[in-house]
Amino acid sequence: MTEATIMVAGEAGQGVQSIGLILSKIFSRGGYHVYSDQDYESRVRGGHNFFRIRVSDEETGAIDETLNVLLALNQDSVDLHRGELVSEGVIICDKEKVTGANGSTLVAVPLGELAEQAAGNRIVANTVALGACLGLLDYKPEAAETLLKETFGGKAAEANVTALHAGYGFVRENYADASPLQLQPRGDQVGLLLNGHEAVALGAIAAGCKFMAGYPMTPASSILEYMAANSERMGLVVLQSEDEIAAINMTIGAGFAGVRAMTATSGSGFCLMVEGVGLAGITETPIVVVDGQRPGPAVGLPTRTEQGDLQFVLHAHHGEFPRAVLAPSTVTDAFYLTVKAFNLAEEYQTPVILLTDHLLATSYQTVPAFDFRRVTVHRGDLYTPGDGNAPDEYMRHRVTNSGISPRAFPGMSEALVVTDGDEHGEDGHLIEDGGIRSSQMDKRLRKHGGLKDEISEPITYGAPEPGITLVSWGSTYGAVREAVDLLNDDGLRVSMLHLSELWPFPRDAVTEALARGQTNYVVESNASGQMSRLIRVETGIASDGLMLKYDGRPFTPAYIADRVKRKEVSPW
Amino acid sequence: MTEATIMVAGEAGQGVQSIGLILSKIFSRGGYHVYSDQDYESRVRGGHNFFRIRVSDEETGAIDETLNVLLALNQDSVDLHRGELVSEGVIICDKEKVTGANGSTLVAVPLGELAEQAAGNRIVANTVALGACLGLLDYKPEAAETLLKETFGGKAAEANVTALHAGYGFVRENYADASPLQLQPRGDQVGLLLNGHEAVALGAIAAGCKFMAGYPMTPASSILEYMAANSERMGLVVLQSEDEIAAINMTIGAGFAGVRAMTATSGSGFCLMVEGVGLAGITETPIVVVDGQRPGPAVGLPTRTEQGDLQFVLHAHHGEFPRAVLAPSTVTDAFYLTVKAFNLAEEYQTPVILLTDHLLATSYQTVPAFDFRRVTVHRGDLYTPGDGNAPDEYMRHRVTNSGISPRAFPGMSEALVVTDGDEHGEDGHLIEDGGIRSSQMDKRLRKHGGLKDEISEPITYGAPEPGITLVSWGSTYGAVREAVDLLNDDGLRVSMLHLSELWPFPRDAVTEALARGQTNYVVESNASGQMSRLIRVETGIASDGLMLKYDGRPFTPAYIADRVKRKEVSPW
Amino acid sequence: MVSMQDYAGLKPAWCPGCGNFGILRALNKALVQMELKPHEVLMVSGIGQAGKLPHYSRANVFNSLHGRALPVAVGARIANSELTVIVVGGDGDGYAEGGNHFLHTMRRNHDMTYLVHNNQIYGLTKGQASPTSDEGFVTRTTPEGTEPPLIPLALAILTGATYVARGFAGDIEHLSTVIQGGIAHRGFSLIEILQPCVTFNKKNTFQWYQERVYKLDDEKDYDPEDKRQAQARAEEWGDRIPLGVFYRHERATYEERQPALRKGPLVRQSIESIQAKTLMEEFR
Amino acid sequence: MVSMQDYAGLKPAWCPGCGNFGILRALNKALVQMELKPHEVLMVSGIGQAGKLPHYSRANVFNSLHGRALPVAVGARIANSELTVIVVGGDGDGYAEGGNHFLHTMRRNHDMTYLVHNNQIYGLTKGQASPTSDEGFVTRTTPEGTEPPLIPLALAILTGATYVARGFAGDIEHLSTVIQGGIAHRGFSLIEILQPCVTFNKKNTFQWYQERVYKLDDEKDYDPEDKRQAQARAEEWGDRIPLGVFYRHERATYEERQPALRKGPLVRQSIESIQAKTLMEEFR
Ligand SMILES: Cc1ncc(C[n+]2csc(CCOP(=O)(O)OP(=O)(O)O)c2C)c(N)n1
Ligand SMILES: Cc1ncc(C[n+]2csc(CCOP(=O)(O)OP(=O)(O)O)c2C)c(N)n1
Ligand code: SF4
Ligand code: SF4
Ligand SMILES: [Mg+2]
Ligand SMILES: [Mg+2]
Repeated sequence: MTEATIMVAGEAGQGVQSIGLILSKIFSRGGYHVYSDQDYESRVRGGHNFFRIRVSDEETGAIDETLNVLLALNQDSVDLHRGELVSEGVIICDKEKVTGANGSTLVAVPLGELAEQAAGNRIVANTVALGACLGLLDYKPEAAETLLKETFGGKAAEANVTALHAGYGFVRENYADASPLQLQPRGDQVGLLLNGHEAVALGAIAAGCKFMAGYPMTPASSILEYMAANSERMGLVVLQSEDEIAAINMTIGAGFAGVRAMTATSGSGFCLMVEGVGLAGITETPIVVVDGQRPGPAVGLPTRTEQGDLQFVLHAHHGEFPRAVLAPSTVTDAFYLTVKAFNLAEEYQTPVILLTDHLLATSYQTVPAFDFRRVTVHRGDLYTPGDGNAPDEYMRHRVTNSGISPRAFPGMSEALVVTDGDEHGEDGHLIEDGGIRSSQMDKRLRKHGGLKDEISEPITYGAPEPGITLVSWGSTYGAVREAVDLLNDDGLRVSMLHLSELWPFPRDAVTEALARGQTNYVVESNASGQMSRLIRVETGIASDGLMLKYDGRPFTPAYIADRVKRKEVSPW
Repeated sequence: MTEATIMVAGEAGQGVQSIGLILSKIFSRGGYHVYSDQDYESRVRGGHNFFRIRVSDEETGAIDETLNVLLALNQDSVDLHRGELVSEGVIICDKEKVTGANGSTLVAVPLGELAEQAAGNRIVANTVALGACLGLLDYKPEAAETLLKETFGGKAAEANVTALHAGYGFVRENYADASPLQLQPRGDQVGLLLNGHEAVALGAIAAGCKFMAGYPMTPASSILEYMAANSERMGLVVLQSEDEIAAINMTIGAGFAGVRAMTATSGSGFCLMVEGVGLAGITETPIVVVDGQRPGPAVGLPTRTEQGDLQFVLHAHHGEFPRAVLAPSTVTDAFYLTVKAFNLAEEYQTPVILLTDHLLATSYQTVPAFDFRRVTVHRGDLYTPGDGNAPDEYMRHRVTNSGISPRAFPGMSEALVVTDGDEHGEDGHLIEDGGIRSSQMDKRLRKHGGLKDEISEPITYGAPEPGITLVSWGSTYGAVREAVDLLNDDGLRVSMLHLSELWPFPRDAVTEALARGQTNYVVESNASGQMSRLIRVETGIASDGLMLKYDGRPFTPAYIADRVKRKEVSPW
Repeated sequence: MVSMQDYAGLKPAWCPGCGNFGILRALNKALVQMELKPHEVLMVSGIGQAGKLPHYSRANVFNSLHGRALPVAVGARIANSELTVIVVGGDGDGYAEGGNHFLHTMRRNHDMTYLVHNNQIYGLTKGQASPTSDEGFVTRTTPEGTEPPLIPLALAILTGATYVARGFAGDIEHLSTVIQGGIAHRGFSLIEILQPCVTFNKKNTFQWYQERVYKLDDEKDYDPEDKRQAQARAEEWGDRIPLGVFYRHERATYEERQPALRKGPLVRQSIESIQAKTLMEEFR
Repeated sequence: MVSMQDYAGLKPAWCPGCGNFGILRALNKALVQMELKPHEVLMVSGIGQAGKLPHYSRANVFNSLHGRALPVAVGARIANSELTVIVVGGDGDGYAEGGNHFLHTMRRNHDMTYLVHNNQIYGLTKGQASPTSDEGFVTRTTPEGTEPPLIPLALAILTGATYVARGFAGDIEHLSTVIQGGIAHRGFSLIEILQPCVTFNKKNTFQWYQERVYKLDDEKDYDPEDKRQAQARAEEWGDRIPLGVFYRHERATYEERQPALRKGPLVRQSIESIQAKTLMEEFR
């Protein structure tokens, strides 16, 4: 197995992200599996950022804490991350900005100088760095050339290609043996390279979402921005609204009028959307809401990750109505679950919440190309005029056994479509009667039963008769799965029980899976063990230990494996 | 035991509420225990309203479904409620408006005519009706006279008193024997007569609340209005804000600046306050928020009752922070728990939610006068300058063992008070560091431990070794308690386990109490058994049955007893 | 042929004598005279006495949340730009809870007609202050009297509404004409309607308004295309209160600016086989 | 004696060259010149680049939520009417998310000074459209260009702010004077500040503003007490952009209207023995 982890680090504004992304793409195109995460502050220039790229010839879904190469754009980066290097790790740095690395192997490249020499412009210094990195790994620069040409047009492309070669050449010449680790293109690209929110946006477009309203908020803005960038091409309307309240209510208006619609936000914005979520519930309007979690409460840590909104999105809104909550585990999952979200929303005429987080949103992953045959559109029960369906008998909220009332769209037939955020009768007009109220509540809640059957079973992995089962959900999938491998390699019998479709809760499957193991630890990025509480209320089973992390930084496989071995978990 | 239930019924605008309230007061002043509930539509005129008064010489905290007297202001009222009369029950009606009562005893009073004759004005017809009702019960009209004089000044008082006697005299003359039931003033007034939200408002003022911001919403407006009406006298500032978001953030601003402050709303408004609740959580600002529940989702049934917000207020907001949730059970409880809410909020520097509902808010109850010796003010840990407390060393969010950092108020000393809705360090300034983040989270969450010790044990009542335990919370207290009596009288061994202080959850006490019984049924006004889920997650104990009601109407003792006997509960 | 009967809905639950009756009639008349069929119309309302109106007319209806009628209408109108969208709400709904949407919906000039029933009070919740209550008005929540009111029509002219008018519930003919103008107008129309609340507002009664209103139509030289004039009239409130069209202006609507809508309403576009594969290929 | 050193806070995390540096300096200068001590000042801010300012000055600080600085400030000011309250936020914070509070806080005329750093873009979230982005401005979320902007100063004059001014981050002296005027003013002061965002707004740069700004002070006959004149200038935006005090007006502040505050700040009133018993007796 060939594997390397490369970190690009520096100040915000130095181009950490763009170097990191280009490197990720180069390796992905070279046939490697790539997983890259990002760490940055809530500021635009300065501070400290890094972009970590794990390159492997095997599938990977998490980052490794140890580094083979550190591409340090300033002295801080050396000081902060030197300790993460493996013993034979190498630091590539800007000769002008880094003065020392105290013992580590240092490949000091005069980035600016080389840029100036090669392209007459210091602006391409980052591309020199890129070349240097490839030089160090002895990785053929052809793929990088192509990529630079695609990224920059005309003259700029040329300058960048020259810069690339300058960096590459410099390192090959002066530091050919600095790195014991070498990478070569493996062959054809495995699939795509994209991050979780790109996958969500792509999934939404593929599913027929035609309208998105949203208000910018990290990490959800990326969805809005991707949709906006492609709006003209794909025939979408994308509206940046005055606030999140407007966003969700616009989404509801569009859903009511018959168009697949969504909005996306993070915790604070979701708070403001709660009333709208309930409005969608009682008016039985299909909407998809993405909550991209980040550490709370309130503003919290805007550019970090957390899984702290689970109980909130399950219970957001006064009163009761059915909903589905899906928490994609991987980039692939993000795509397909988004499609599923739109189908469930329309089939069950109720809000569906996609619970992502900063980690999933911003981490890039190599994944197989999406299979568009699996993208099918299910619009649910629709009203068709004629044949015993006289328009003047149409009732939007007709009581049915399934709880699902055929939808008509306003203006699309002579049937009048009437709904109300007040309790209403079958015809949608407001009522005071207790009996009608109960029958409409019952009707709506019956949809929970149908939804329940749509939920896929959780994923189990690892030892079939485990001593320890690690329970996890959402974006921690990759880290936990790899931790299971590490632990089983170490001779422990460990399995994973992982949920991405959280609500309606797959009660039986979880009960059964937990019954197979002896001890269960729940691993989640929050402080109160929210999944563990959900399991308890649904199955009665208490966790034997909680592995909680809420410093805003992601779990890594080694972190988890280590703590499991040392039984370092907190009690229920 | 003397007991009677009187219903006043008619259209909105006919004065149902004012007759009902005056009758309630008369009996309360006459030494009876009164419990009155109201039923009205979300409209200002027309439709159908009623006001039910239960009068008893024993304490009572719930309504009785059967009526002794129906004071019907229109034909609809007769048609709708005739069936609720006991066999010897009597209908008093307006001779001009009611045409028949099909078999029931009818006391037809020419209200308008008598009003005109007596006072020269049809406007006092309602007071004639009042008199008629007292006449029927042979209840001495002196107390009513005093009350009318207090209510109306000068000339109007006179007219009303005359009208009262006209009604009284007419019935005594023509229908002296119509009612087998008679009531006489018993002696001195037992205590106060007020509703739950009046008690909350009074409690808030007594506790030193000096600022309230709110946006009107049924049933919470009554708190805002009571506070406003008394603002000048009591030195309060009461601000009707542009929306609920403003209301909670103003409350936070005042709490931060050192003033006890609150806001009140219902579900929809609470939705809009969620982000603010979290802001109070992370900035450690004391606030009290009243959520007066009504049936949801969304607008739902604006003038009805429900207990559908429990899980919502427990989990409202992304991320995690300590909070307390108190759900008063009675009018008395509403007063004392409001005082407690202000103390907890300041001692633990975190939001406290008072969970009331439409039933508690609008039902009047005779209660013992509040004991002001029990109203003590605990402001918690305050910063005092001097003596090793140099102002320039003050840090608002200092990490302590208890999690409580001494509060300073801006401008009240030279200490600068700095806080932030972003994650912050001890000094209140924003941070990016994971370690500081964790230490502030830990510090805040430690306050949960302290809060837990402040929570009173739930109330147990009834059979000591019960076959069936009825579990309830909040405003259903009176109905469940009386149902327990009815059931025990019928030879069943039934007990009640009732919670008014819901969070931090009194886990041990509930576990223990449930262990004493065989079967437990949870009784709550919602559709998903929210308390039952809370008990399950906290204790692992599943309910043996759920008695749920979500038609917007309150439980009555007979309804509960009947269903327990028939084991008519839904499964967990 | 469309008739008043086509727009006969549920029996109103308003107080007898309430100004809302006149508004309902004026609206229905306008729709009939414009020969719009009920199914071509979508009425979106907020919560309040005004917000109940759509139940008492007959059309497609979305009775939404307090303060949120505008964004719901915006979403629906974007989804189906063939719908005639009428938004209905009260003064509290529109200018307090919904104040932010009010500003921004006008700015974007969505093509819809917004009727604000301005009774200068909260009717449904029984008599609290409104952002349009006259200064010093004493209500249950403002014992010291209310703050100076917002001036919605002036806000509208300033902020980008392209048809700004006022009607009076006591003058159904005139109101109906003003509403027709608003519906016919391409762009955002704000029609504020003086609506006596006979139960809770004992100051601004039918008579109070009657004594003060005059019609801009009757003012010679009044030009609704003149923004300065319009702003000055919009701020007029007191002994004389103008009725009619204050301001009219042509500019591109939000919907017209959307490339995606050039192919027709979104709701008519098939979503069964979206060509998203090309997008995917960009992630190679 | 108060010195600039007293107002030295944390090292700013803004981009080098950002207009916010000038604003910070101008504010600190104003506070020093007015001899206000840090502990007498409360700075309340929203979320955004602008919202971070209080951390980089030195005073009491409540850095609140995006869009909610005004209501937090209102509550704090009512609680302690001795505090000098300065509210700080960006254009998105104040006019989009916080639009409703903007309107109503001005209407009530709370005594505080509101600094809006108007960079016509969302800085902290990296370059989306703002309600003040120039029409047709292309951003990450508006590929077809933005809608016509709000006109905040005109809204303020219309809605009841009693001191309405504009400064420019590139003219610290003038800005500092305008801020002093706002703080000294009794009532709600809105000070909009032209603040170049050197990273995301490549249109409205220092130079762009520099070429357009002029001072109302230099206009003879300009009278900031004349509302009509003020409104006209507030709508001026393009080749010429006015700076200075547009409008100044005296009227009672919210706090002055509250009977409860006549006895002094709420926070100074003891709450240990409230006389609520008399209220209770009314329920007999
Ligand atoms: C979020 C929210 N806040 C408050 C309410 C309660 N509420 C219902 S109607 C209303 C105000 C009614 O006043 P207005 O909008 O002027 O309408 P009117 O009844 O006068 O026509 C309020 C505050 C609500 N339903 N939802
Ligand atoms: C409720 C909520 N929505 C969105 C955000 C994300 N957010 C943070 S700052 C900001 C906008 C920044 O723009 P502006 O207010 O103009 O301030 P600037 O950074 O330009 O100074 C947004 C949308 C948030 N923190 N909270
Ligand atoms: S309360 Fe006022 S607005 Fe409401 S229906 Fe009655 S009169 Fe009309
Ligand atoms: S992004 Fe713009 S507003 Fe923010 S600090 Fe940088 S230059 Fe200033
Ligand atoms: Mg109104
Ligand atoms: Mg900005």
